Amino acid sequence: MPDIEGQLDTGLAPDELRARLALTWGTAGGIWGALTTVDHKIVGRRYIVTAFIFLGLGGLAAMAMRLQLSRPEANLISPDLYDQLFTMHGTTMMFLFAVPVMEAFAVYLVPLMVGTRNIAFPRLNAFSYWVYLFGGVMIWVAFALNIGADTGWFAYVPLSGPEFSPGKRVDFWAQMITFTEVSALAIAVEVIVTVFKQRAPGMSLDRIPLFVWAQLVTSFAVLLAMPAVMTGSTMLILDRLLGMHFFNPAEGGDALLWQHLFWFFGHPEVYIIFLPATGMVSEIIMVFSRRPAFGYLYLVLSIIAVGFLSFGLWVHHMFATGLPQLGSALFTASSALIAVPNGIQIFCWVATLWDGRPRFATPMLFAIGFIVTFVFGGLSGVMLASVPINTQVHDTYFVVAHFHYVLIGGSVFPLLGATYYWFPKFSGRLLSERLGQWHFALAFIGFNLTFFPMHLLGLGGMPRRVYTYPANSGWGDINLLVSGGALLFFVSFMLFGWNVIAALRREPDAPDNPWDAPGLEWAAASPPRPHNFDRIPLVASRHPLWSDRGGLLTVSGLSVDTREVLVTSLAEARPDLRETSPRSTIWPLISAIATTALFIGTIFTQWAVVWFAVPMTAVLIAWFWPKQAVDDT
Amino acid sequence: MSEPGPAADMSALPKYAFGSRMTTWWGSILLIVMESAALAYACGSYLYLALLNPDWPLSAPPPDLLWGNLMTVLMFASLVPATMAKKYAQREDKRKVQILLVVLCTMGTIACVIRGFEFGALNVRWDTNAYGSVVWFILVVHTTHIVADLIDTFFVTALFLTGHTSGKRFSAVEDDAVFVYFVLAAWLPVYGLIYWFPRVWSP
Amino acid sequence: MRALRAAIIAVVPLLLAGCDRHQSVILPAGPEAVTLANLFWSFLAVLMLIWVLVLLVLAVGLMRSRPIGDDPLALQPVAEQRYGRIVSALALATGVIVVGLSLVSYDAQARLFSPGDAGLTLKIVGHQWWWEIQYEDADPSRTFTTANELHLPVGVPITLKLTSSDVIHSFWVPSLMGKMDAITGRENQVQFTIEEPGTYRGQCAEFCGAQHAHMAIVVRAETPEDFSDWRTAQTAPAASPDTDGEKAGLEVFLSNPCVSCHAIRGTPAGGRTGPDLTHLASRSMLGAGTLPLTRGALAAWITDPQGTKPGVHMPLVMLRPADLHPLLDYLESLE
Amino acid sequence: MKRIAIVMVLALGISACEREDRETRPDPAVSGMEPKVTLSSIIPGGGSPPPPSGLAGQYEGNAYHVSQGKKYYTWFNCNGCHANGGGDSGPPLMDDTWIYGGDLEEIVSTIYEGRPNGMPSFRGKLTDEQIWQIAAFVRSLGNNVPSDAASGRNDDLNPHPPEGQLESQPPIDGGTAPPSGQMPQ
Repeated sequence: MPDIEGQLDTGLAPDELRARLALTWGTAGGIWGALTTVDHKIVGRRYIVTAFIFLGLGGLAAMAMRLQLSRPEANLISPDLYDQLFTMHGTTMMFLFAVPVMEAFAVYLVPLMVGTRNIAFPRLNAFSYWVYLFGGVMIWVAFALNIGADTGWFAYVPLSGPEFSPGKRVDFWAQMITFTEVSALAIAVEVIVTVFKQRAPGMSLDRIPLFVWAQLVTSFAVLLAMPAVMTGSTMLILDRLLGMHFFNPAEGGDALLWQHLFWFFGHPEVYIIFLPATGMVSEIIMVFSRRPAFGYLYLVLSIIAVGFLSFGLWVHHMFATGLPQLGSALFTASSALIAVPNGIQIFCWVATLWDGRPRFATPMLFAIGFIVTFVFGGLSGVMLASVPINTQVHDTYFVVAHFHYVLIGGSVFPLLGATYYWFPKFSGRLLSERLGQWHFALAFIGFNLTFFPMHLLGLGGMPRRVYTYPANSGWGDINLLVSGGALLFFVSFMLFGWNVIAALRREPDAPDNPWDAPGLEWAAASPPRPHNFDRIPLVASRHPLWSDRGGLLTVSGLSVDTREVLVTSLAEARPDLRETSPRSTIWPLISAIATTALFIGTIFTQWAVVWFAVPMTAVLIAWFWPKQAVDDT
Repeated sequence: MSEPGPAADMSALPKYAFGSRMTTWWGSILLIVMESAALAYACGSYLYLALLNPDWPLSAPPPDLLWGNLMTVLMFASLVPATMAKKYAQREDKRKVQILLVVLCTMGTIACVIRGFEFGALNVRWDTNAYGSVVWFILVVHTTHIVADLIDTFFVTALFLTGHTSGKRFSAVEDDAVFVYFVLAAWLPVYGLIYWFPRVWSP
Repeated sequence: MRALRAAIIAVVPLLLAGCDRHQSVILPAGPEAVTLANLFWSFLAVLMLIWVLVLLVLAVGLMRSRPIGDDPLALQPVAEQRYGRIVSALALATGVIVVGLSLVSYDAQARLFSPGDAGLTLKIVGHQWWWEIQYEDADPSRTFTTANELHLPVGVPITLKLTSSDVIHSFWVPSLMGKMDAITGRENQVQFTIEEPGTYRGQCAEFCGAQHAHMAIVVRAETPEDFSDWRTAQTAPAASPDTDGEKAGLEVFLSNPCVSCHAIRGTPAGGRTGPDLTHLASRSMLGAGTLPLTRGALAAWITDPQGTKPGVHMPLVMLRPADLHPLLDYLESLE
Repeated sequence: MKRIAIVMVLALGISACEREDRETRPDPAVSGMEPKVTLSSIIPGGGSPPPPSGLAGQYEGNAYHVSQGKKYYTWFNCNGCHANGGGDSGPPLMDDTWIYGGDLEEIVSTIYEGRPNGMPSFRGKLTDEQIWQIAAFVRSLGNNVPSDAASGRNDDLNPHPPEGQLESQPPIDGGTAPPSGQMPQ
């Protein structure tokens, strides 16, 4: 069958090339365009904005809890509502904010950083966003209707099982897991294939930016860890809905099976959130120290090592469950050993800062704040790895303090730094540096005021997840301090929101590469055009924009009428194929709606699987069926 | 940034290929990795519960072997058309691929029927006890793979029978064959666990 | 390390001013808790030292003066090699330190958790949201059940067998020992010894539902003689009512739903789903540490349990107003 | 699509409000000493059924109340005579025939007052709230409560599938006390 070749870009004048590519890759205007787009930048931007909205909601839940806890024996919030609040807080922050926002950055940035025109499987990408959105909206609507889960983000059975959690609250939670995991798994596949096969020619494995490495390892961790919690949550739903017995000790089941499945996912989950953040820190420290990140190979190997080791630690969440002592001790060692690759990363960053010429712009401030807080949290994590110490501080505010140090210090600070850093690329506008520094100062002080005293509360015996505490416990003053700190921290985020809104109201004025950064994403326009690059760059070094100051080498010979991406070989990125990339389509959205109907239906009846399987299949066939006379899917 | 002219011309590159050169192949492989992980967790849960309960398989007799054995035979048999389909797809032999796809569809449909009998031969209900829950769970997880593979095969067959046989479609046939291999590879541990483990296991 | 410990021990009680319950990890009252606290201090000293060193290096690195230049790619190979050696050495040091800490931890773990002389054995059953305590003895007449308040002799090894009647709870009295979960369908064991007589508070440490916050346990450590007296008193059936008020109170108890859930040994009341009230008045707290056991609190608890501890399984029992005081009289007589 | 979603959400919300409420502190003014329904008006073989109390939805449609009832059913030894609903010395509760009526109010009345041939009166032994909750659970044994409010399995030996999966048995009058329950008292 003869292939219709279409117009090639060879020999086109720059202006015409740009115009024709923008037409081919562009997204139509209006609602239809918005619903059908498969542009990774638009989907990624939506992901980021949605995730930050969920951050706000989770933050509001936290503020409500801090209000209740600011004094002893307060009666502002009933225990029933408090339990829903802390469940929503944890669930939102982990499943609807932290993981998605990291993946959102990957969706937006990875194709730009590896120099391609769209992410691999862009329709799957659009689908994953819709599924994520619907899942997140579902769980919050459920909360608003008093069907909010109330058994914690860990949902331990038997408490979350059919006997002790009547109603549909936990079912909504378990299905929310399915939604978010489906979307996370989809993105993991896209990111891996994009990194493996769509890198610009010449970007061999040792030239991949560190952020991309981090996202690649994260995606593999997602691929292997998320199925564990999906298995668990499916079992939970089956126990609740069909009366099955996975977790019923009287019929041969076991409550700890849930904990094993949950933490086999749950601990890698922490690193799924943390590894992309290390990638962000590497990029920021490199750019603002004005030198290549020290120890590229050390850093890459550390990232991979952390990814592997993260699957060998889950039992340290279960030291108080009475597992065999020797087994527990081995997990002490493995948990402590992950300090080595993490330590190497820290040392490499410090070496980069030491040797470089640091510039203290806002992203850099957040990166430094990251080192200070993350090292602290990591070290208290070494304490938690010790079985005896763990039996004392497990499930107290000491642990709350610890994981907020590693999650906020270790992930949110880098994320905020990354937002300041890449905001000009996303929007064409720079965020205000003055507001940014205020934001950092308030966030850093507020964060430490909130979470440092929690260590003391934990040592003073205050358990987690209590909706109140006795007046004579002596915890009141510290809790008031914590609540005050939390308010300050919250205000810092409002300042950030104001900074973003104010910037978006200005005219776009950011140059393509405002920080003089070396990565390919800065070779694209700010914000990037629909096709990202007029011509696909030819990469000859690890820091292309630093080494090729005269301008990047590029390749030609791709179609301008059809969406084509350059597929390259895995290791050395030698050009291999010109694959077609899908156009805009409505089917991902319709599939996501069908999926949503199926998932929500199963909360109420097992037959929903049967009812909705048929429309699901039909929709998927419609999705994949070739639409054009010219085969271009 | 001023740009020097293009340094290399890509227009001679092909638009599709077979195997690991294609992005879709990698997509299928990663899907398989993910599904293998899920199946591994299900099987791990089975072993966990089996080690916990001294009287495994609790009160139930082990599943009857007939249908499980038939299924194993059928799976191995399906390797033949799958491998041939892969070979002829790489040669872009439309006629032979069409025939082999129809054969694969038929075998997949028979597999679904056998699977129905397998559920009947488990000798335990899903809500009888934890053993029943976990064997049903594993078998359903594997059934979703069979069904997904069957739908995919039907889809590709429909494409080939309606004239959508441009080059890239042959690559889809190859991906489908890879998925057939996976369904077999996933079946062997499941088969051993469900049918043979309760027969040979004594704590 | 000693100075650090002294400083924190001096500061924390200030911060925890008014805490009269000794529910603290760093105020140990027995050899096991001391081992735990010492392990904690050792880790803290080593790890804080590392943190301070990292921050110092970072600060120096950020502030030191450096040559001027603008090409980010102009690296000095000699310096790079030196950094490489330093980073490798530090990585090795990190490995040595964490392995060392793991060994120290394992040493403590082996001492703390290896089964020793059983001594006094108790069975503790977690309920939503109270603790059932069964004192076991080879002589059945010496076994009895109580709730939420644990009397233990000092200087004797104690073995607690933990399980749960509903969801997972976690038994934790920080001044005595680390926590251990009470899990449905399993039995866990924890052993410790108390050295100082006194009152030690603990509470459930695994989220167990609406009233997880109000599931405290009080440990009263006594001399073996006092403990023996207490135990003898507890094995006896309830005091029979003396005054008219107390007699009327027993009648109120028996003719109201109270009797369906609570047992009072020596009376027809034999309910088993709520705490045993045979010697209620010998305890110091009500509702698993929710209220102090005073006449006023008892009245509040009985007339409005759901206002005090929303979700608790103690239902709202509509007593006639005239019945309350006799009931209180009777319950207060249950020494 | 948005509109459909809103309608779906509203529909969900209306059913959710009743199902998910966890009212642990009944209003004392409502839950007085006296029963809320005319409990003594049923005369076997005649008389008019009691007027509906309007509380059926509040209890039967509420997952928390039904599950509390399920708990109390064992705590207060209902299973001692009625087994797990299949009946023993007491009549079965999972079938469709009801000697003294199978509506919620009628079951409440039966528990409250007791019945001849062995059913004791739980007046003064249980609170009104508990009786309503137990009655709601008993209704779920015949699958006569909304299926999304019915309880799931227990973490225990389970003699039958969860109530929501049982065959629906709309109550009709009839049945007799089992022979073992008819022995002279």
